[in-house]
Amino acid sequence: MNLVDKQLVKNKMGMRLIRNKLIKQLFLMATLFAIIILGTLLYRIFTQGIGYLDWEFFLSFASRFPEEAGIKAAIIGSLWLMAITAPISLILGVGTAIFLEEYASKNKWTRFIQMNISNLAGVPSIVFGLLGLTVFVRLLEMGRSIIAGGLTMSLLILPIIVVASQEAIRSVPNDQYEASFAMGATKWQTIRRVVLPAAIPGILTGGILALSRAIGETAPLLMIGALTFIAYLPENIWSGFTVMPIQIFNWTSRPQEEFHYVAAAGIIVLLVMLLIMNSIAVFIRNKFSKRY
Amino acid sequence: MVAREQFQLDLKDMKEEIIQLAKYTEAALVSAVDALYNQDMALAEQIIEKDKDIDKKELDINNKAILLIAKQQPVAKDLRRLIIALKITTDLERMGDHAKNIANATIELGEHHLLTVHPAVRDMRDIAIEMVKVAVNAIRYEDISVAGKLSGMDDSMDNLYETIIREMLEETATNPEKVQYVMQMAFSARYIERFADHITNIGENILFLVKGESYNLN
Amino acid sequence: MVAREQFQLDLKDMKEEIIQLAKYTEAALVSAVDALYNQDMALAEQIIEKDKDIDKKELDINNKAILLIAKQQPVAKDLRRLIIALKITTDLERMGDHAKNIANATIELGEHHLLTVHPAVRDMRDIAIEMVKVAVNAIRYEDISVAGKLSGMDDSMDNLYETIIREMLEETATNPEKVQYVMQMAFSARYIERFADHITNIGENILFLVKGESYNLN
Amino acid sequence: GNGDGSSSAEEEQKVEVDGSSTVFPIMEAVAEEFSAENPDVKVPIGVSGTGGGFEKFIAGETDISNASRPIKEEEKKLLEEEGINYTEFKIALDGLSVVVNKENDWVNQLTVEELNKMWSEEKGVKTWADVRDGWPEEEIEFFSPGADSGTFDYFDEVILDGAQIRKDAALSEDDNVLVQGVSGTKNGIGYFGYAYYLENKDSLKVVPIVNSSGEAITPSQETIQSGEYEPLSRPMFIYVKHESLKNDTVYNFTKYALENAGSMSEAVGYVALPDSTYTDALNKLDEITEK
Amino acid sequence: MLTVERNRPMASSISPIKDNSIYTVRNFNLWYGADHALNDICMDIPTNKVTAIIGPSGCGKSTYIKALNRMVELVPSVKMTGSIDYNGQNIFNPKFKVEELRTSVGMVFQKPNPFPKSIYENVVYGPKIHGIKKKQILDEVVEKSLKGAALWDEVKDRLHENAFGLSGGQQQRLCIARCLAIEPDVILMDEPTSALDPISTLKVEELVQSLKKEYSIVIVTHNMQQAARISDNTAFFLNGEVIEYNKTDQIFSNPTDKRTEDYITGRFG
Amino acid sequence: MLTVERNRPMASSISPIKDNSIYTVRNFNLWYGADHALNDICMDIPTNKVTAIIGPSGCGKSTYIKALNRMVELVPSVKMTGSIDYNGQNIFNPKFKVEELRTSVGMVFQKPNPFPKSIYENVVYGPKIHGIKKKQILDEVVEKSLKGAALWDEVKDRLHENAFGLSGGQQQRLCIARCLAIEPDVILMDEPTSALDPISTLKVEELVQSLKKEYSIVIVTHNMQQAARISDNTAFFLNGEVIEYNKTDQIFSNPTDKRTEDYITGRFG
Amino acid sequence: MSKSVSEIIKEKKRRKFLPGYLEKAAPIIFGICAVISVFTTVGIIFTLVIETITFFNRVSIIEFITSTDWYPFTEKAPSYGILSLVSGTLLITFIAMLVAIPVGLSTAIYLSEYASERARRIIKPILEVLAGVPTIVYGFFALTFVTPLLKGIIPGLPIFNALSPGIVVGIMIIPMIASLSEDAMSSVPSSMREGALAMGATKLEVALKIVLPAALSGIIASFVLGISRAIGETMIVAVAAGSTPKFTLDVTESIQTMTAYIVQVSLGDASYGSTIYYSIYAVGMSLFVFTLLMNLLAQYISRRFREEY
Ligand SMILES: Nc1ncnc2c1ncn2[C@@H]1O[C@H](COP(=O)(O)OP(=O)(O)OP(=O)(O)O)[C@@H](O)[C@H]1O
Ligand SMILES: Nc1ncnc2c1ncn2[C@@H]1O[C@H](COP(=O)(O)OP(=O)(O)OP(=O)(O)O)[C@@H](O)[C@H]1O
Ligand SMILES: [Mg+2]
Ligand SMILES: [Mg+2]
Ligand SMILES: O=P([O-])([O-])[O-]
Repeated sequence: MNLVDKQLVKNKMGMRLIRNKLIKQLFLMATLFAIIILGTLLYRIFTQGIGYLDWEFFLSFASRFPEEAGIKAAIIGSLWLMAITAPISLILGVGTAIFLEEYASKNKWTRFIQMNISNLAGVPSIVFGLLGLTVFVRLLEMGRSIIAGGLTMSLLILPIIVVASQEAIRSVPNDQYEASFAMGATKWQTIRRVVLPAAIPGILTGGILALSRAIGETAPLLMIGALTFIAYLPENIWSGFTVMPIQIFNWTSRPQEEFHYVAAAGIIVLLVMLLIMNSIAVFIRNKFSKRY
Repeated sequence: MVAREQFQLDLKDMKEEIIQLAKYTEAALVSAVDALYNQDMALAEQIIEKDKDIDKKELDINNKAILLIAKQQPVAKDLRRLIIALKITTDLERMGDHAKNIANATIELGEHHLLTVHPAVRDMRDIAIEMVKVAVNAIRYEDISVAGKLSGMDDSMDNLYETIIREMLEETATNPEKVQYVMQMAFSARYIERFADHITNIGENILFLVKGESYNLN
Repeated sequence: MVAREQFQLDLKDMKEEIIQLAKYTEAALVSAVDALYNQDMALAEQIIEKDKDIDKKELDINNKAILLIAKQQPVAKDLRRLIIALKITTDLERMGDHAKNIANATIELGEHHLLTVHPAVRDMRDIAIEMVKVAVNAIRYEDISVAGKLSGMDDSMDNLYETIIREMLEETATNPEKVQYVMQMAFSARYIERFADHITNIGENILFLVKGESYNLN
Repeated sequence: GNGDGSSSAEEEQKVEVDGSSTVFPIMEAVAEEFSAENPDVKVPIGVSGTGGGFEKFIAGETDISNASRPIKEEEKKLLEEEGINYTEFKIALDGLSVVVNKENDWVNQLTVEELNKMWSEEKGVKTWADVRDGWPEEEIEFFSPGADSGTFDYFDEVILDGAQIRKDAALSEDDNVLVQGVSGTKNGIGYFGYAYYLENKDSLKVVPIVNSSGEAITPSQETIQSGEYEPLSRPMFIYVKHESLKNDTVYNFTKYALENAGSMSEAVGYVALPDSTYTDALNKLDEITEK
Repeated sequence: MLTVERNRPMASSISPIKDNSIYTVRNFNLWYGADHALNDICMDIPTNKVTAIIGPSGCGKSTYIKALNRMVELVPSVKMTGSIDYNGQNIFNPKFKVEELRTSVGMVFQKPNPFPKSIYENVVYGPKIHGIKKKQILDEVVEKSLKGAALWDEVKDRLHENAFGLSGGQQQRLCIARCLAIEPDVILMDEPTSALDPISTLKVEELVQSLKKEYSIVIVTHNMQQAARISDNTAFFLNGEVIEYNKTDQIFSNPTDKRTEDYITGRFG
Repeated sequence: MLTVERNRPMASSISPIKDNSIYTVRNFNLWYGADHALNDICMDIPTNKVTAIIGPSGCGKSTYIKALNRMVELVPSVKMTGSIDYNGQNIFNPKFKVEELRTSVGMVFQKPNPFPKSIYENVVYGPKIHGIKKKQILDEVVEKSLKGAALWDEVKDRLHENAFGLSGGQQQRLCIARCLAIEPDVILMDEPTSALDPISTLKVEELVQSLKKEYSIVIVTHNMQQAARISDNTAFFLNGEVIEYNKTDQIFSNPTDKRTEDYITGRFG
Repeated sequence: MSKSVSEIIKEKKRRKFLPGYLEKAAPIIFGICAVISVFTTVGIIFTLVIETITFFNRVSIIEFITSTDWYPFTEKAPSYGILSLVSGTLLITFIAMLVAIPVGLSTAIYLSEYASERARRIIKPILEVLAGVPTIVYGFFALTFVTPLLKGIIPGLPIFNALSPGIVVGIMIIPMIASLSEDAMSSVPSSMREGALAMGATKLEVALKIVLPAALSGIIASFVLGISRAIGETMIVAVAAGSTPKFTLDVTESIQTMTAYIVQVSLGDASYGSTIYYSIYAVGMSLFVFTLLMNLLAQYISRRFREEY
């Protein structure tokens, strides 16, 4: 008894193959669509901005003359901000991930924390801006300082880092723990010497991607009132600061068209910075990713 | 759950073949003794011819057993089953040889000799055949209680043999010219006695199969 | 790379033990024939006693071979090595039995009988001993060219045996009162002949080991 | 006057400025120049909007608050509550420019009434013909700065008297976006700061507005400064905290700002006040600090 | 790309039996990049028999059976010469559709890989993609295939539970059932029991033996006893070459080639 | 929690030999939640012998050897009664530190699980966590352990390469070396070759046999032939009970219990 | 070796105390880290709730939830009906997802199932760059490139409309959806693909019937993140959608979203302490509740559709 009609199967084959081919083209077009848009965008930005992109641009502060305007303060401000955000968010994020994955017993509380974190990951950045303004700037009287901005940003990307770190820690196979425990290692020794080293690529990749989100964020910093013009470099974490996206935002809203080109130059710098960070992430991913 | 069905079947087949072979040897012995009594040269020739089949059969079972060992990695009882298959067939083949030897003796004695075969030879044959039957049951049911009987039967066989030899020698003393014939006759009795010994070996093998230890029933 | 070192060692040990056993049987035969010639009852007794060792040794090797099969899942030649170990030891044990049988015959003949042992029995013994040596080499080197020789030697053995039997029967014809003695003597010759047959079996086994097919050298 | 105060040594040389984004370019220019002359002084400027600026001013976080509208009553009250004394200085003028598309060849001037009619929610103007007979019967599209900007506030107050602006107006926080809107829409009309018009002169057509004396005035440096361009010319302010002025740095900066506000505002596209206003302001400053 | 490179005299090991062959492989070579993974394979695979392929790790067993249903092409760097005829047709012929080939040549993998769907859905996946939609036929297919894979009794009451709830051995038999559902002629199995425990292994082995009545089976295994137990013919591969191809009984009792003997007795190269 | 529940007469299977025992297990019971996984185990494990544990999947083999170094406690729901004495000391005694136990009882797992570090770092992991820092000592430890695990010659020129570059069998021997580095007295192995190909398996088996001179080894395997090949004594587990514990030769040639026989001959339950 | 390793170890054991403390301290330290994340939420809620309460003291909560008029800036009769902001937000989100899901998913399928390893290695980072472009850039892209383009297709399309920024928000989240979905799809074990291919399935059938369902929970997660981003997106909308709160589902109209409103006010003139000032917290609160519900829904869905492998 044959249930499968071989002839029918054969007949249908042609149609299936054609459909496969056609839809593949469709998928390819979708992919190209995104790439073409990116190309258009980049083309527009580069043609506008490249003329303003010279050494001076990196070495000057903002100015009322488009030709003299530079991005120095913003770059340094962004770097300062990252210097606060990176360690804080990484320490908190990885710590939380370790707690949830390694120490917490699987009860209601951990589930609550877990849900809380995945929910935070979806909260709009502007809401974090409100939080930063109320808590750090006002309540804790930090003012519009790097530390206030850094903390706000840290909280913003904390959930992303926690999730990425959890993922990385979880992907360390169980047999690695067993191997370590079986040699008489304690829990903390196991985490420090086995789990973290194995998870570090995943954590760093997630961390860098999160930071590159932070470095491009405008809205929350606008909310806490980051500065726009400063003609000096921040000295400590209590200093005021500006960052690249704010500077770019400011330039784009100027009446003079030349400033729009300056903004484009700023965007190029920001993009290059992002590109570098992404490449580092990719590099880490490729170089250190271990197959188990 | 019954696992390794194929293997089980193979083992069962092998057992049947061994029993078959035992039956062949039994038949050979019966014919051989008949030929001896009846001075039936043709039958004797036939027995000699048929022994080749027994030899072939032995080889066959042997090869199968070895193949099964190679392919099925048997251990414990399964392994012993195959090992004793090798041993029992060797014994059976020798038993066949002994029947053939009797047939040879019959031919050696030739037709129309006047010697009467000692009637107890028939008794020996009967015991031997009884023993084969017992052995076949022991093989079939892997039953050591049955196998144990063989030892006793072999004893009576040995007694019979000694009686026969003694009586024949006495006869020789009175009929020296018959010496050659008596010798053949004695050899024939000896063959049946050896036949029984081999059956006893089969019994030992069954004991080994079941208990996992080697015994000496002789 | 040599793998399964332990198994290799075990196989080598086993081979040595088989050779050892072969040497025992050889010694037993030599002694048995000596005892027969010299009517040395003490020696005969000793041989009968020593046969128990041979039996034990056989069992020993047997068990080891079975254990190795159970534990090492051998196939192909490795498996055949173990299978023939089983078979060769059976043959060797039988060879020991035959030496014992000669010793028994010696005892049966008793001291101070006047019968001279047929001198060719010595020749038979020599051939048998030569055959054992050949077989040992065949075993040791797994050498079929050597094993092949056994067939020819066995033929001369058979010839000798027939000559002896014939001559002895002739003698009996002249000395009818010696019939019982002659019979024992004939049996003894027969034992040596069987001894050689078993050696031939060993040769067959070596052929089987090397070629993977069964041969009949008889 | 340069710092003679003995206190300047320990006080930080920093002036905190925040507030309106409209005023920002002027103060940025001032700060840029001031910093060039006084490299040790830090003048950070934020753009929290006029409202946000006052919020910080009230919280005592800033020394100077930029505003594109005068301070409101509730803000005054809060400052009072906090015990903060301050002075308001006008620093420049902006002429809200009403613009139409380049292809629009019928609108040559508008009166305040017409503007009112056009922009009110209630009056139901749909097409140009509804505004003035003879104009084409084409639907007008309105562009306006976002409802929370000083510019909108001022326009709403001056033209609509605080009434609801028409709901179908396209609002945008970014004046550049409005420029795009009007220059890209044939029947578009919009208004925004003078600087945005100046920068986009070539792609827009500015509409002369009939002032209270009945003259149709085109916004320009002169007409705005002289006050002829009204009522759509509005002042811009800075509010300075008295307490801060005790600090020489703040005082110096304020002084510098008032001295240079005129030229700086022109440089970034606004209009300077008459010189006298600045002189008065400087006097007032000295009064406050009793110097 | 795929041409018969040369016509060397056919080795004696091409076919252990004179029966019909479902596959005829001639002078087949395969490279992964520059790595010559299969070297001049000539081999006939008989119909309705179990053909085992044994050999040390990396000798090309998997590569070979993946070539038989052209799954090996999924590796981008693969290059091939020589011919593989399936039922007399060259499978590399451009007219020969790979999907059709794979429809009549089923494959079972080393690790059970059921889809994360219900048992029922797993089995009907094949028929469904091939356009069989009638519920009634599908139901029949499921029952027949699961029975064929000796799994029906164990799962008939939970056909709609997720297949991942089954034990490893059951999963593997489900994969076999899935494969039977499209009624292939050949089943290729790549170490189908190496991830299973001994009981499950025995069950799958028995299944394989019962399947050969209706299917031609090629099974890769590095469990030599398994090859010995269940196959009719065995090919021994070494470094991408067929060293010996013969009746299984022969291979395991008396191989012709020293290397085969070394391998099966556990002595290796 | 851990008390000797009752004192049943000692079964004859407690110890197959009269030698010294390194472990003395008495009336040991273990539950996973309500699931009674080990039932009244009494078993002495002799010093410097290889003790194999066989039994069908799920019979509690892994559970048992994980109990021997208290790794089983990592499962939260575990409850135990009875006693396990290691060198005469009850390992559940609160004074007995689990880390110390695990230091002198090494463990090797089913799947080779080297750390993703260099070969060198893998071996010195144990000594390092136990506070040994001197480079010179560590170097010696590495050489000695790798030699002990019969791996030194294969890796001595690439000690600082990543351990993941090794083959499966080499990885498993590295894990053994890692375990030897802290000089344990006992090595527990849970199916150490089930993930390996036959060659690697044989190598590890040979290693195990050579290690028993210095270490007491307990090896879980469901490859019965492996147990037969390498162990001195074998325990057969079924449903959490020790059915038979005896000399390996005895178990594989002539087991006492019908169930043992059924299992080893592949007939199961 | 002078002393055996096991002896050294025993000696060290006797002398060490510190690890014990570290061992005990570690979970506490990490626990504190975890609690901070909870505090973040508490902080957000606290911040929002306090100011929102003040707001609702002035404006009826009923009006806030039910009214469709949002005219906070008129001095005479300001109305606070969040629905128009919500509708704006939803409109943008809906358009964005309409663009991003098909394109992003198609891209993911293409990359994971069809593209060569090389193509994937090149295209994925390119897409990630697309995700990193500052949103303000996208805003102007929408206004000066996409809107005129759309005008060509829809004559009479106003310069500010929901459609153009919606599309561009969609474009902005394509990389996110493509990249995350691709991750989810390529982590489906290849054994499953092989299983299907070996039965004669075409790549399309493998992709749609095997890989997609198996990766569904990851894919849904990427949608959720995409939707969250679309809801939370500020700058693009602020630039290109105008700032006219309107309760409408007409994509050609100018609208305002919740986020755009918050930015508008925080950069604007409204005075501190005014109702408008507090309204941004109320809107923020709504936004938070909105995303919370979204996430809960998403978690439910992804649990429901998870296919374990
Ligand atoms: N995708 C691949 N790319 C490159 N080389 C490969 C690939 N797959 C296999 N090889 C190489 O081809 C050779 C044969 O591999 P194959 O997987 O066929 O071996 P195998 O006999 O199946 O081994 P195993 O028993 O380990 O499964 C090996 O040298 C292997 O390294
Ligand atoms: N972590 C656990 N939680 C609950 N039950 C478990 C756990 N681990 C094992 N079990 C149960 O305990 C019993 C014994 O399991 P164990 O892993 O010891 O078996 P095993 O003999 O090692 O089997 P295998 O040969 O499959 O490794 C099984 O019934 C199993 O389901
Ligand atoms: Mg393979
Ligand atoms: Mg286990
Ligand atoms: O920034 P504003 O000038 O509109 O307050």
